Amino acid sequence: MSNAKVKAEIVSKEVEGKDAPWEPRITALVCNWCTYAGADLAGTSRMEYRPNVRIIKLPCTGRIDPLFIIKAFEKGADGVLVSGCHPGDCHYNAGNYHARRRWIGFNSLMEFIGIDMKRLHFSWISASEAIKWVDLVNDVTEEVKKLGPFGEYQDINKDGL
Amino acid sequence: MPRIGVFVCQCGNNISSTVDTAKVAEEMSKLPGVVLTEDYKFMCSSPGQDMLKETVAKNKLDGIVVAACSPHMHEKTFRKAVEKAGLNPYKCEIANIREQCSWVHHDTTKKIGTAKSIDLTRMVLERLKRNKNLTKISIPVNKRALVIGGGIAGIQAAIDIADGGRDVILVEKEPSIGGNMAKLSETFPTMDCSQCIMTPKMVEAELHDRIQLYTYSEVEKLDGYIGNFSVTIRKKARFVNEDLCTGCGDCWNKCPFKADSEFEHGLTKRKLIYTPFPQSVPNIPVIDKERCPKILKDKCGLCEKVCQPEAIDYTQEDEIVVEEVGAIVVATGYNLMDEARFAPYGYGKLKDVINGLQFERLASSSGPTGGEIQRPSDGKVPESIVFIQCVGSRDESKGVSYCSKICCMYTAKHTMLYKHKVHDGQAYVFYMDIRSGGKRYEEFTRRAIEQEGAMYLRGRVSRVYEKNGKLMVQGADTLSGSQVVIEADMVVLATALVSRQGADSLAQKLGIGYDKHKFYSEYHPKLKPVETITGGIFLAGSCVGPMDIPESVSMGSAAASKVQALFSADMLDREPITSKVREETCNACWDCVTACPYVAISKKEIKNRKGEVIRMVANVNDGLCTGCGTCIAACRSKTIDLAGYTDEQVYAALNAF
Amino acid sequence: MRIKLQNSNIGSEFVKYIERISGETAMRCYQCGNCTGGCPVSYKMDHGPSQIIRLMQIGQDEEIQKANSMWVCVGCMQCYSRCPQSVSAASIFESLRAQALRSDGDHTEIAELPKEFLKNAPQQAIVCGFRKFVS
Amino acid sequence: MSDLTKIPYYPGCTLNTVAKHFEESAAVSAKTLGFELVELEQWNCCGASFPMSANNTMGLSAPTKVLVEANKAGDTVTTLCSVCYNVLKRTNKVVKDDGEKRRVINDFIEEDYDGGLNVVHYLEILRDTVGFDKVKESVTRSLKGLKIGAYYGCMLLRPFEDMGIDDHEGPTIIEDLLKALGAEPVDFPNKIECCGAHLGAGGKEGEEVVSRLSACVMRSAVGSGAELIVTSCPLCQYNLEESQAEVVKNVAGYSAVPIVYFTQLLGLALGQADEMLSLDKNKWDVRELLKDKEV
Ligand SMILES: Cc1cc2nc3c(=O)[nH]c(=O)nc-3n(C[C@H](O)[C@H](O)[C@H](O)COP(=O)(O)OP(=O)(O)OC[C@H]3O[C@@H](n4cnc5c(N)ncnc54)[C@H](O)[C@@H]3O)c2cc1C
Ligand SMILES: Cc1cc2nc3c(=O)[nH]c(=O)nc-3n(C[C@H](O)[C@H](O)[C@H](O)COP(=O)(O)OP(=O)(O)OC[C@H]3O[C@@H](n4cnc5c(N)ncnc54)[C@H](O)[C@@H]3O)c2cc1C
Ligand code: SF4
Ligand code: SF4
Ligand code: SF4
Ligand code: SF4
Ligand code: SF4
Ligand code: SF4
Ligand code: SF4
Ligand code: SF4
Repeated sequence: MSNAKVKAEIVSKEVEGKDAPWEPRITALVCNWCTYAGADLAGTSRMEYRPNVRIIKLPCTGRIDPLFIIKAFEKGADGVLVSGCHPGDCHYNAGNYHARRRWIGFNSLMEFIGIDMKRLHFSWISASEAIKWVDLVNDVTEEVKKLGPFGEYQDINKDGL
Repeated sequence: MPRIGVFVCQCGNNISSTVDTAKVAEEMSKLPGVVLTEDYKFMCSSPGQDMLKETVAKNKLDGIVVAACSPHMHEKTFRKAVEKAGLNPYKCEIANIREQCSWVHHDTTKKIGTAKSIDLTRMVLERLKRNKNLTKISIPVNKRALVIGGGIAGIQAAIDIADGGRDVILVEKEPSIGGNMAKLSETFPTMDCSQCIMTPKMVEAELHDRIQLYTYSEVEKLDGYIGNFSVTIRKKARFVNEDLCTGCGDCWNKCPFKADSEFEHGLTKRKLIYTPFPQSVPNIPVIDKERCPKILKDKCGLCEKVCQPEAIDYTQEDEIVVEEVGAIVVATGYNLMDEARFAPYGYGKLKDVINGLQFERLASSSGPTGGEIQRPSDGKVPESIVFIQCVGSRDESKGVSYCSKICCMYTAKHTMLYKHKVHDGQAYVFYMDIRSGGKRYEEFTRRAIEQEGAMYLRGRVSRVYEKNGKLMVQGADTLSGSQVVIEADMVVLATALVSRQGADSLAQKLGIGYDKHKFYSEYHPKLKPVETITGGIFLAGSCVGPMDIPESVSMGSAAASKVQALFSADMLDREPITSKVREETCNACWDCVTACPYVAISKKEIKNRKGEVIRMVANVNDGLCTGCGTCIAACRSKTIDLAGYTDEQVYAALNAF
Repeated sequence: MRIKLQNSNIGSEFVKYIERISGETAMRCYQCGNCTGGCPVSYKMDHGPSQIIRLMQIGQDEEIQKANSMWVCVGCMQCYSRCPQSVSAASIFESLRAQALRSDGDHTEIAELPKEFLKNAPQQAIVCGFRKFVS
Repeated sequence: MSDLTKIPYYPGCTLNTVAKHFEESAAVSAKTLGFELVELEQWNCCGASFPMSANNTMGLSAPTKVLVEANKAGDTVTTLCSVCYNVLKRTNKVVKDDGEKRRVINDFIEEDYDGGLNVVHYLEILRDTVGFDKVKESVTRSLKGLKIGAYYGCMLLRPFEDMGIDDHEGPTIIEDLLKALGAEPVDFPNKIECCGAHLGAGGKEGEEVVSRLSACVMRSAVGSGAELIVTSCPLCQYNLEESQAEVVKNVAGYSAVPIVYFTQLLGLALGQADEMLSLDKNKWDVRELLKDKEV
């Protein structure tokens, strides 16, 4: 569980000032029942993970509109993480299947509008998989950090896409 | 301009040790719409709630954010509080700065925690600004209950609910109810005979006017939601007509073939038409369709010939029944771990190495030896028995990490049973710790040692092997620091209690949670121990974790009282998180209709004043809609939206990061 | 034996060193005794494997170094293969030997080994013996 | 016989000398079964023990050198001696799985080896490549009626995660081979217990341990009805023989049981001549037993 031990590094500009070293910003769209509860369990178990992620709670991954993801990037996220219940475990029976089906078509759209799929992570995390959540956040943070800030999309957008 | 209050909770040190709550409050006060902020020690305490109510009322706030623990903890608490202050409860939102911030970022300089808390609170604040007033939805409650699993926990729950005047369906997958308790000889700590206290309960369940038994049956499918479930049950073919059979036993007396008895854990045989044990409830046999030659290749047919009431029916097929219920109690119990994993102890290879339940059967007066302790290999009365505790339990590398909790007690019981039956026999127990917390439990284990002469050795056994007809048990006594070898006639393994086989697939059918050991998850381990995350489904007994009879029974009763509470009202309030259709823009493509997993969307006609249908639109049934939001993502014209999670609210939160 | 337990015993430098070179953590051991129970040579040890690990837990450096246990261990891995906590007493003993050889020199005098043995035993026994007993 | 599958073979320090009969019998049997052991062109001693402490790079270097040589010869290397097998297989795993160690060891021996080699024991070739069925078909002199105790010792089996040749608590690979040869294996409790290994080099105390542990193994096997014991390691072979010699010396009327390498029995069953198998090199000749049993 070495990942759970990583030292937190990100400090937002408000606290550290403008010259703080760059840290990726990651938006997480997660379902209320599984991943959100899994993330809670990481807290209850006092695990530690990188602080770069900001969770937005949704009832189900089925609720996730692809536009949410595009919006997140547009608003300056360097990475987006989408996670819900395991296939077959959906609190709403099948919402996550729909979500999955939708994302298949969605990949090509993303590539088309210039979003690097490496910045977008899909995962299934149940309410008991706190460790998996911790590892996911750490791994995604690490990977996005390697990719560097994601300016391209915001820039294109500024010029009016 | 909205009038919003932000309340930042310190949670004693839980939040404030890594988050500067005052700073969070200060930052929030700078945001538009925020008219006041508070930095408070314990928001959920009653002074905290009072303060919240007063502040809301006095300042005429029209929305509040509480930055505190997970909404799964106290969202309800705070919504209730603001409601009392006259605010719509859905105008209260929680920013999770404890479970998802202060507890996972251990930086005591507070930089990280504070910065993240500010972000999280701001995101929730922006979302809150777009919250609408919502009102709870009322739905009717079907006041019949389903209990799954007919062990002692399920039986207790069923009887309690039925005694409260409600109809109960009890589904048991074996041919008889009774579960594991029916196999026990005498029970700790009082040593009363298990059958003597269990059989009356089983009969009571069978004869109760309000209990309907479905034995040899399993739940196939669950639809619906709290108050309105629809359960599909498969009644497996017994090949015996339950209405005609009188339980006379002529059939099993005549059946010429035998197989290992499951109930006796292979210590003896049963016929191919059989009841699991003589006191079975119902006392109606089943035919072992895997083995009966009549079923397999149309040979024999003896039982049909001898059955006078003509109850045998070789053509019987599984039957599917659908029942409507309002609440469910899951009580599917435990299994013992498969000892095959413990090769060093020779289980499966050495005949006289047995598990705890097998010992119960040997000690039981209704068991294969009539209660005489005889070893399986040659029927000899063992002069010495070694009991090995924690087999598979507390063993991260080869078994499970947890303690099975009851085996210390039943091992002590076994030594006593042995001593009572074989006066000059010697019992040895290898233990790591004696865990006998509970009323009169410690006294019980002390009695085994001091009065009944069991020799307790603190250490684990490394291996068991056979030598000259004796079992050689080689282990350590860590208290004297020595290696110990004992020549025994029999070895009893206190193997770990594990979750029921198939527990996970049942959980998936029911939509309830389970942990990594596949034990079912309580809503909250301390404060909601019989609830699950799914409304209307409750838990009882050892399907939650290892548990003895008193606990299983308490839990059965507790679950029953939860069901009664649910049934005490005719209507049930539901969260108003449901989809709404903006009829003007709906173009009747029906994408939402196909997307909705709950079949909650139907096609509605829009008529003009003359009553002519002018167009069709989608329509959501509030009773069925669970608020999953799948339809919204499916609707290309952005016509459906989800109350409480509108597009606008989500975008506001995204924008605020 | 009487032990005066002090804060400095807990996680002593010696214990930390042994933990580092063995890659084992003494506190993982919950003293079940399985290793001692299964070890073919614990009968010959001043302290069986579980006791040595216990002595590490309470920082009794001298008692550990004094004991013959490390020299008697044959490295058969029975302790490790049955340990519920996956602790390898074998690795701990190897590290104790390494430490002892480094600080006190050889355990076996080659000259003292029986001629018969040197002549007839398979080379591997001699090579292995040298590695375990000679620095 | 030109189409023999060639399998690179690492003898280790003992097989060329004290345990020559192990090697010879394995080599002739291999040929009958369609493969050939090809000794590595260059090799050094593996160290005869896997260094278990964490800073073991020095100790791992020698076996890694062996692996490097073997890697030049093919993608598989086989051993006969259980100890060599243990050391090479575990070393290979470390090199493969532990990037840091791999780097250090490679730097030290100035090579660039990635752990890609497949280290197998001769028994595994018989089971997995040749197949015991094929072995059975090739038997010309069935060992029918011979009650044999298969002694595994430690090194072939443990630690399980690294070795994985068979169930470490209840292995059957040697018994399965013996069955293929027509013999009747007898199970005995001590078949996976240690013989005392190298402790003979550990002074008086060590000698005593070896003689006791080996005696336990012998008693256990003979007590369970074994008329013959097979081993897969020169050190086990030596320790058991020495221990039985002591009993023979001290206990009047004790009749010794032969202790042989499993490859010698394999050779016998495949119809090899006695000389090819160096049956006279064992302390107790198996031929008398064979005669008694009319094998
Ligand atoms: C050796 C031994 C000795 C013990 N001695 C004592 C003692 O002396 N005192 C004491 O207090 N406790 C004792 N216990 C513990 C006791 O057995 C349990 O506490 C008790 O049986 C738990 O009851 P339960 O109803 O939770 O589970 P169970 O008895 O396991 O009952 C569960 C029932 O659910 C059924 N079921 C499972 N899955 C399904 C499904 N999918 N659909 C329908 N039905 C299903 C099963 O067939 C079973 O009938 C002992 C346990 C052991 C192993
Ligand atoms: C040091 C310590 C640490 C603990 N830590 C934990 C822990 O970490 N986790 C955990 O799960 N449990 C813990 N516990 C156990 C926990 O405290 C108890 O399980 C729990 O408080 C029991 O609640 P209760 O309602 O049964 O009894 P109590 O908390 O004792 O409440 C009984 C109430 O009844 C009132 N009362 C008594 N007599 C009368 C009367 N005649 N008329 C009217 N009122 C009366 C009392 O004033 C009291 O308010 C701990 C206990 C101790 C001692
Ligand atoms: S509201 Fe939550 S965070 Fe605040 S004191 Fe209560 S439990 Fe702690
Ligand atoms: S003989 Fe007929 S009536 Fe009697 S128990 Fe059997 S099936 Fe029932
Ligand atoms: S038909 Fe089957 S169950 Fe009936 S008596 Fe024959 S074997 Fe037994
Ligand atoms: S209850 Fe006792 S025997 Fe059972 S696992 Fe726990 S400590 Fe071991
Ligand atoms: S939110 Fe939509 S898809 Fe989900 S249950 Fe309600 S109507 Fe159906
Ligand atoms: S998907 Fe949208 S437009 Fe199509 S029917 Fe449903 S609500 Fe109407
Ligand atoms: S077997 Fe493992 S846990 Fe048990 S005493 Fe030995 S080292 Fe400790
Ligand atoms: S490796 Fe050493 S300590 Fe472990 S069982 Fe073998 S001899 Fe005993």
